[in-house]
Amino acid sequence: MPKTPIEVSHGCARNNGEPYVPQVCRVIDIQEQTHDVKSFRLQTLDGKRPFACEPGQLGMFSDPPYGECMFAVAGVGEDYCEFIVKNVGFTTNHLHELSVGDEVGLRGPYGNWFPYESAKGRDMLFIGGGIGMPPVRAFLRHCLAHREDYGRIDFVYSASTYDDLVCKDDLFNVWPNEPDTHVHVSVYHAKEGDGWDGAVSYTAPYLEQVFAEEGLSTENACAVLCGGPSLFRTCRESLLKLGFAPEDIVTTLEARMKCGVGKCGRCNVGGVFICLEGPVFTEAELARMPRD
Amino acid sequence: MADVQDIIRERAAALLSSGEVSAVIGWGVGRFDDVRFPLVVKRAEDAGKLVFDASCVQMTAKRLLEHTGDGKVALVARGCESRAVNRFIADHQLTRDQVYVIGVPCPGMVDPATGETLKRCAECQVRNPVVHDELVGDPVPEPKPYRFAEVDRVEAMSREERRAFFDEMYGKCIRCYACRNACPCCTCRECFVEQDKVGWQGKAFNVNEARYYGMIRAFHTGDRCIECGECERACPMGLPLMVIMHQQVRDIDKLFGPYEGGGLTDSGPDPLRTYKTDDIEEFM
Amino acid sequence: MLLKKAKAGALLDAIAAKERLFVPADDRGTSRFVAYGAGVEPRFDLLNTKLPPKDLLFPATETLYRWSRDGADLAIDSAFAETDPFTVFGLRPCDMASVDRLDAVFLTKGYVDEFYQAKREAATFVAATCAHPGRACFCDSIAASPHEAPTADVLLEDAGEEWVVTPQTEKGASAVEAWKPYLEEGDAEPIKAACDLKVDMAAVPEKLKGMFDDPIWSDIGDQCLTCGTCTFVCPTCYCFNIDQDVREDEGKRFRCWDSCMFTDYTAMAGGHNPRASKESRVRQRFMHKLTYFNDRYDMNLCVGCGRCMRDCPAAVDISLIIDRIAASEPAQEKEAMAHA
Amino acid sequence: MPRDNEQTGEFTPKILAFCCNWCTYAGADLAGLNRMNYPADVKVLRVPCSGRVNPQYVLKALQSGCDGVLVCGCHPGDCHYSTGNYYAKRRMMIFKRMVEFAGLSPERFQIRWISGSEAGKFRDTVVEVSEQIRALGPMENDAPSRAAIDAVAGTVASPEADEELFAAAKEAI
Repeated sequence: MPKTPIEVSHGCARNNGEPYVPQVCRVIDIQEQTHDVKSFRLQTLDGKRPFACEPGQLGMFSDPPYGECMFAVAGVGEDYCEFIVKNVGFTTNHLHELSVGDEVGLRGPYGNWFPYESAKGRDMLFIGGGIGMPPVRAFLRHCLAHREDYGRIDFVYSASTYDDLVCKDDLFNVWPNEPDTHVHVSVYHAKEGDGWDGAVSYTAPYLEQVFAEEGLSTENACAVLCGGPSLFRTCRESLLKLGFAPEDIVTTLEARMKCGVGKCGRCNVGGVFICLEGPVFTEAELARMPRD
Repeated sequence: MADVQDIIRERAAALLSSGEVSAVIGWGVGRFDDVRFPLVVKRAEDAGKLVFDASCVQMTAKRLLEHTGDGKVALVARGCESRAVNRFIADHQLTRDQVYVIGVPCPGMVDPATGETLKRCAECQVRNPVVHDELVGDPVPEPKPYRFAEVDRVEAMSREERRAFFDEMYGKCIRCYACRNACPCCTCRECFVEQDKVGWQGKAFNVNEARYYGMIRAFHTGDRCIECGECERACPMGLPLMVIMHQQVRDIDKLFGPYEGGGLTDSGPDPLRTYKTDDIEEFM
Repeated sequence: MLLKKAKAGALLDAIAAKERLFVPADDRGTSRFVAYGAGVEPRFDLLNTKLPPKDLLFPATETLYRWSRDGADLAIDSAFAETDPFTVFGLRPCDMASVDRLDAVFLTKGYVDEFYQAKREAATFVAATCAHPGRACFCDSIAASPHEAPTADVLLEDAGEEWVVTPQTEKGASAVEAWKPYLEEGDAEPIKAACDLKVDMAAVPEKLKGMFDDPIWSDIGDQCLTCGTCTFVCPTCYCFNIDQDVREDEGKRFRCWDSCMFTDYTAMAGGHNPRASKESRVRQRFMHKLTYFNDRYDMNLCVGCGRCMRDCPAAVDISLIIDRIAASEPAQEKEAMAHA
Repeated sequence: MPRDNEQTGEFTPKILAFCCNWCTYAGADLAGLNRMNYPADVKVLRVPCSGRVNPQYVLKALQSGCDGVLVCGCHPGDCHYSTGNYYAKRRMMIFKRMVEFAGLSPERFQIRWISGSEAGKFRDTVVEVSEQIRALGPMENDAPSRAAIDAVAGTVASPEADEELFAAAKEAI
């Protein structure tokens, strides 16, 4: 069967009235993922899901009197949107102090999404590192929800230490039990007594190792990548080395964002705005952009 | 000044081709005859692009800090630039051996817009370089003009009028930060206005935020100010920024003096970074 | 139809009696578009005001919404409001061209910015042509002609003592209808001197695509102070920041002008900054103006008004930069030469 | 932000007092122990030393809604860190002159040396500063009058533009 080419849509913006003004949402659930990562479920005040969104899209979270931050939506349920937030700065620090029942602002969804339509029928290789989990998780969950549409699913995930692994429940208990779904986890640094007896490796070499050990093929596969700058660089190189065509590597970018609607000007890579046409691009598209 | 310019070009070419310096900082000519810009020459064959005449309005010393990583850098320095070099050394931004100072006595520059002496030159106290490795041209007389006329004028106003004066000034400020970026005293790796997490500086454009920025910057640099007036010259809105600098210099002189301004030597301590146990007492 | 310049005052009074009117005028040592009223001396002889008219459509600080917190509860109120009609009288063709660019940014590509839209729809633009463009003007070789402003509602062509008045839109036609008592029948020959300064833009957007690593950026970086002057006096620079004012349990979130020249413009939470160097910020500015914007909206983001050249503290000259880009060898040829 | 007393309608200022941990804060503590009465307008912020008070804090407080700022430290010679207050003294003297030069009412920013045993002096200072600020009224009162604006105005563009500036000045502080 000839595979459909991966097509990432970049013209997905839609006007939903007032693009800058958030709706008030209530925090209905908070999970402590690691010492500095928490996940939040948000619901509108009348008990509905804040917005419908596709895997990979973004939401702007605001917590007056603190700031606004853009996050990838990590998952949606019937009546909530979920975000995973790492405590890295001023605003995220305060987001971590939220408790269930607090009200926050949320606007979105922004940006494009993962090409789940054109990826149908493929083997999926997901690669995530540290806090690069949320967008990948959203796509992975989509694939699991439509399990019959996709081939074998592999997820290579790494974090600095065992304690930094996000969504451990999903990683170790939920996803491995899904049909033909294989989760491979490594940590960069093993720590005495943290209970980790798995692989200790950086993501890129681990990816290559998993690829060889599992006998994976790039034939009819699609790779999905999200992580920090150095993981991003090394894994891109590894994937190309393993023989993935640039068209079959799907990535999601991050940038400082303010408006979310392609106006404020700061998140451009060349003539493209990450918040509007992005954040999802194929490697082939990235290669054509300036290295900004 | 034509022969001074020739010597500068000659020396720049010699210093660059001998490899003694990696760059020479001076002035180049823009598209229009009266426009000069800070020019960093890195190859001996480009030395001919350097100019020196009465239109070189910019104080170029701040460029030093961006180029000293690559080796020794030569700076064509008038009185103001040479004081900036001292300033950098005292502030531990440079060591003396990282910079080669081509000193040029300065007769004062002309404002191309008005044809009159540039304001910062009309107030200049030090026309001859205070530090140099070589001197091009003969020292010029230093008339030491009175530089506090504007301070006197504002001081004579009522409190309300002074507030109105500064409201008008800061009301026009567009917070482009040209004054900061041009200033040889503003060498913080991270300026308080960029400390977003602390949030010192609000981002809105209004007289309140501009006043906060303007006054805090003025105070941060007040006891080190070399009175080059480059902030005022660089200001695209033409704000009289030096009035608050001169006012501080005069107060420091009155209270803890004698003090004639920063950058006259390359060592501290600056007046607000030291104390005397018998300092004048105001708050008992 | 003609409007005698000497009689413009009466017309302005009449317009101002009806709606807000903005004219170019001196303002405490600078110049900008100010609200016309008693004591305002319009400066129709100024080619360019120091500050561009963009703040009439896109204010330097604009509140988006207000919020208040009461314990866990949060209330958010949009600050959007309709704008009363107003007239901008005597803006130059380059500034009118800048409005076209702002329109493209704020009104197209998926999202419509309702804050901008409200002001844009309320505005009537009366453009005045430039009989004798200034020395730093180069609009006719980059974006517009100094003698026409196709998107203005009314065009005033400078014929020396008078303007030739031509309505160009429906809004303009009804405006001119109301001006009738102040206009005279007749015709005059508009003065049309060309700009002395010319740039050759033809190959620039394409050439720039291969110049990401060109030494030009470090050369401009050496000269540039990376202050925000050029971006704030630029009539087309539209980048903005979103921030807030907090007073105890309430506050407002506003947007305000920002500059790609500032280090904190792209700094992300956690410290990574993709454009930390001066060189990369300078590159972003000129790439955005001269090629990225073309890709996206099919026009230059520079309208050749010359404000940035005039006010830059370090005399960075965009026309010289365009010249240098136009004169550069395309990247492939350079590589080929290196291999040869 | 309502700052008038709800019962009396009287203006209640907000005054921020930076108090050095070793002397003034102890003095304030002692004033409390001795059940001395002083107005609640003053909010005490404990700092390790008067030398810790960056003049930036003072201006930030005044710009963010305080009507007055008081900086207190040990008497010269008594600093717990031996020299902190000497530095503070020089800095504050120059800074105070600078903000007054820029049109701030001198009463709004004051500096005092108060030792740990001077509970009475602390009380008296707070009473005095509070009364002075009450007399001045809120920070907005520092904004210049129309007459003052006209007196220093350069080229006045338009009454409306000027009105904007005037309104901004009123609103700003």
